[in-house]
Amino acid sequence: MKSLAQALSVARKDLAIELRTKESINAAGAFAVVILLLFSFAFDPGADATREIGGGLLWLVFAFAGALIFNRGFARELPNDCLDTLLSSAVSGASLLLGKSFANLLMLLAVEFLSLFVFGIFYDVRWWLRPLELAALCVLATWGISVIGAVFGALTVNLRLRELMLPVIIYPLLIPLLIAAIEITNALFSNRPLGSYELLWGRVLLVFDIVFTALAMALAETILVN
Amino acid sequence: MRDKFVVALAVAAGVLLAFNLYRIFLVLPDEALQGAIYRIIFFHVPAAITGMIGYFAALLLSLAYLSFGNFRYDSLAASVVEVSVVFSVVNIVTGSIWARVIWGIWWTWDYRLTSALVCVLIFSGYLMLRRAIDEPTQRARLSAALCVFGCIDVVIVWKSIEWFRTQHPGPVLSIRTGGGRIDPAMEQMLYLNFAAILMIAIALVLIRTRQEATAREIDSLRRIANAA
Amino acid sequence: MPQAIELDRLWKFYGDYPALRDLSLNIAQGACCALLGRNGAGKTTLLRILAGLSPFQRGTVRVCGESPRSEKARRLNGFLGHGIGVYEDLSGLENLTFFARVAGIERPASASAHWLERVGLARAASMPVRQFSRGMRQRLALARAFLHAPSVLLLDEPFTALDDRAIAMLTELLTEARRRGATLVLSTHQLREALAIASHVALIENGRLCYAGERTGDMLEDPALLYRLYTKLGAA
Amino acid sequence: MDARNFTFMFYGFLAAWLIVLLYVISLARRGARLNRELEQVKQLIGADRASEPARLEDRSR
Repeated sequence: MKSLAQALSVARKDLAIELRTKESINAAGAFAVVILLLFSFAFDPGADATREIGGGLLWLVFAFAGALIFNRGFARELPNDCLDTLLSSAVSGASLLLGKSFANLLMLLAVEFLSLFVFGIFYDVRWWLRPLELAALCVLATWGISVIGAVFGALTVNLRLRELMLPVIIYPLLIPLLIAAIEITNALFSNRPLGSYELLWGRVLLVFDIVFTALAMALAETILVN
Repeated sequence: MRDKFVVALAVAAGVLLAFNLYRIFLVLPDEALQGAIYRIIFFHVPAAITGMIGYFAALLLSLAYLSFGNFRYDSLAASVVEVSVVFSVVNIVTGSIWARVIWGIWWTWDYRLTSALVCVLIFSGYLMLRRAIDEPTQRARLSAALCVFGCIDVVIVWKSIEWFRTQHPGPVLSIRTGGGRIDPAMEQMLYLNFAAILMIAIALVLIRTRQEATAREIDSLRRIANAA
Repeated sequence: MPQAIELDRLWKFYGDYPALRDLSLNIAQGACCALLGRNGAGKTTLLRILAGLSPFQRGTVRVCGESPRSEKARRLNGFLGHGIGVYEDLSGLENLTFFARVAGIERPASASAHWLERVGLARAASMPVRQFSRGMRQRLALARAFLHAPSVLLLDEPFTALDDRAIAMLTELLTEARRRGATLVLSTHQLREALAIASHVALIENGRLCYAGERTGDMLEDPALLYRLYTKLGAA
Repeated sequence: MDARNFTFMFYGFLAAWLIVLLYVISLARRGARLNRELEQVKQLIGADRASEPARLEDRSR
């Protein structure tokens, strides 16, 4: 319970800094919007085609925008040796990673919300038809992305070429999660009822989230203290 | 002693391979449906199994490093991953050439193909991560952590995609099917070539492990030089 | 007297290179131990291990009877490294409140306000650290490090780069901490200042402990004495 | 032997062994580079540490 409270303090601190500087949100949001616009302009897809590719496009955009957010997550702790200060304080490595994951989650969800609006306008897709299912899907899938982003943001924070190493490592790991999210999103956009096929993918999402959250907590000390 | 072992292993692998190639090209008949191309299976499947064994070994070695902190495990894990990636690439390239002839396409998002590719991508990331870290202890810890994440991810990919689409031929080896899917002469050939490729892989891993130890020695000598 | 810090045959490796070699050292509760040694001798490495920031390979390390990564040890220690360890984009008050909250201090906001007052930053409480002057940052860093009343203080080169007012404040805080029984470990180049407040000294060369013991009057009179007597450099 | 897809089989085997061969070459080059670096560092330390014998050798020339 105490470690959860610490994690929430860390997340709250990160969000406060982010609200003030808007570094990650601006970069990620602008990136997502630009990619969506460019894609719509390059391919000018009709409504049917969009329902086919919409999920794939959106989740790729979210994953790319996420990398921009995750890169900043731990880099924010580098000036003034704040990371050392935090690690030697009462915050455990697991709480720190959990806090960073929460912050990642909220920032990426904000970018996703913005992207959905832009997507709805430029692609003429009525994405709000199934709001509850879409929200649940976004939270589930984004949590997995955020945990992986926090873990590997921490792992690469001291490296040369940090900005390059993070995407190279996280995208292959995210493949199962992204496939699952894309399949379900496509079903939601075409307003199909979720059948056993989509529920199987939902199960993949759930397994991914649980397994990697547990693994992140277990390996937090190894990753952070070295 | 160890040098001699590596040389002996490489020579034995070479002899076995020469014998295998002779049998594969000149003794074994063509396959009824596929013609000559089926012979790729004698490299395709052993390379895949060698890679898989390698990744599994790397997972165990990484866990061993995290538990005991002995650099021998780290060097072995790094070497095993590198050699496994090479054989996985062989696996994918030969498979792709086979698919071009039999399926008429180079690639499809079949579950075996996808998981093989995900393996190569993840473990290439592992190798790049190792290059990006200079301090050996930090490198060992962080890459071991990535290896654990990567292996579990591969399991998730495998399991999740297995539920869905498949185009790839099913298992042929008797240990998985109970026999009857493959001519015994061909199956024996598969095992023989698997032995040859595994021996080559082990020799490469041993050479590579030696290099890791040398690199660590250089690093520590540099630190001594800097400290003096 | 119980030991605040116990090191037993500690080895720390970077790859195959031993940065700390077979180090055994006890520091009693309430003592003030000055870690002396040249650059790269291993002082910072040792402090980082004690702060739980760096893993080690062999031997045992106990801080207040626990492993340095344990929650209890982290709660009881205070670490002041080279960086000031506060966030540029948060205000002084927000910074302290955050660290007070994660340290589990009750009523973090009022404790932080109290500390800001104490280091003379009450008027700058809502100003972002980005706009602080150098001296103000240093005092904020001191408040951050002493906020949770640590019983083991780990200070890496605390006097370098501090301005006069911050040095005066640090000295006052250290004296006060010792009065309530805290243990101090500090690494430094400035022999005179360090020896003046130290009750014990430990001299490290090339990762090895060359001398450990009480600080004597001779050392105060002749700060270079230890180096001459116990290191190869001094002998040459 | 069936000639239908003999060329593709040939490409397959060629590709497989080419990949392994390239890896072996890179392995050999890395080994040579590491040995060279090791010698360099050893010399560096030798010059630093045991300056006496180094000087003696110089004199003998």
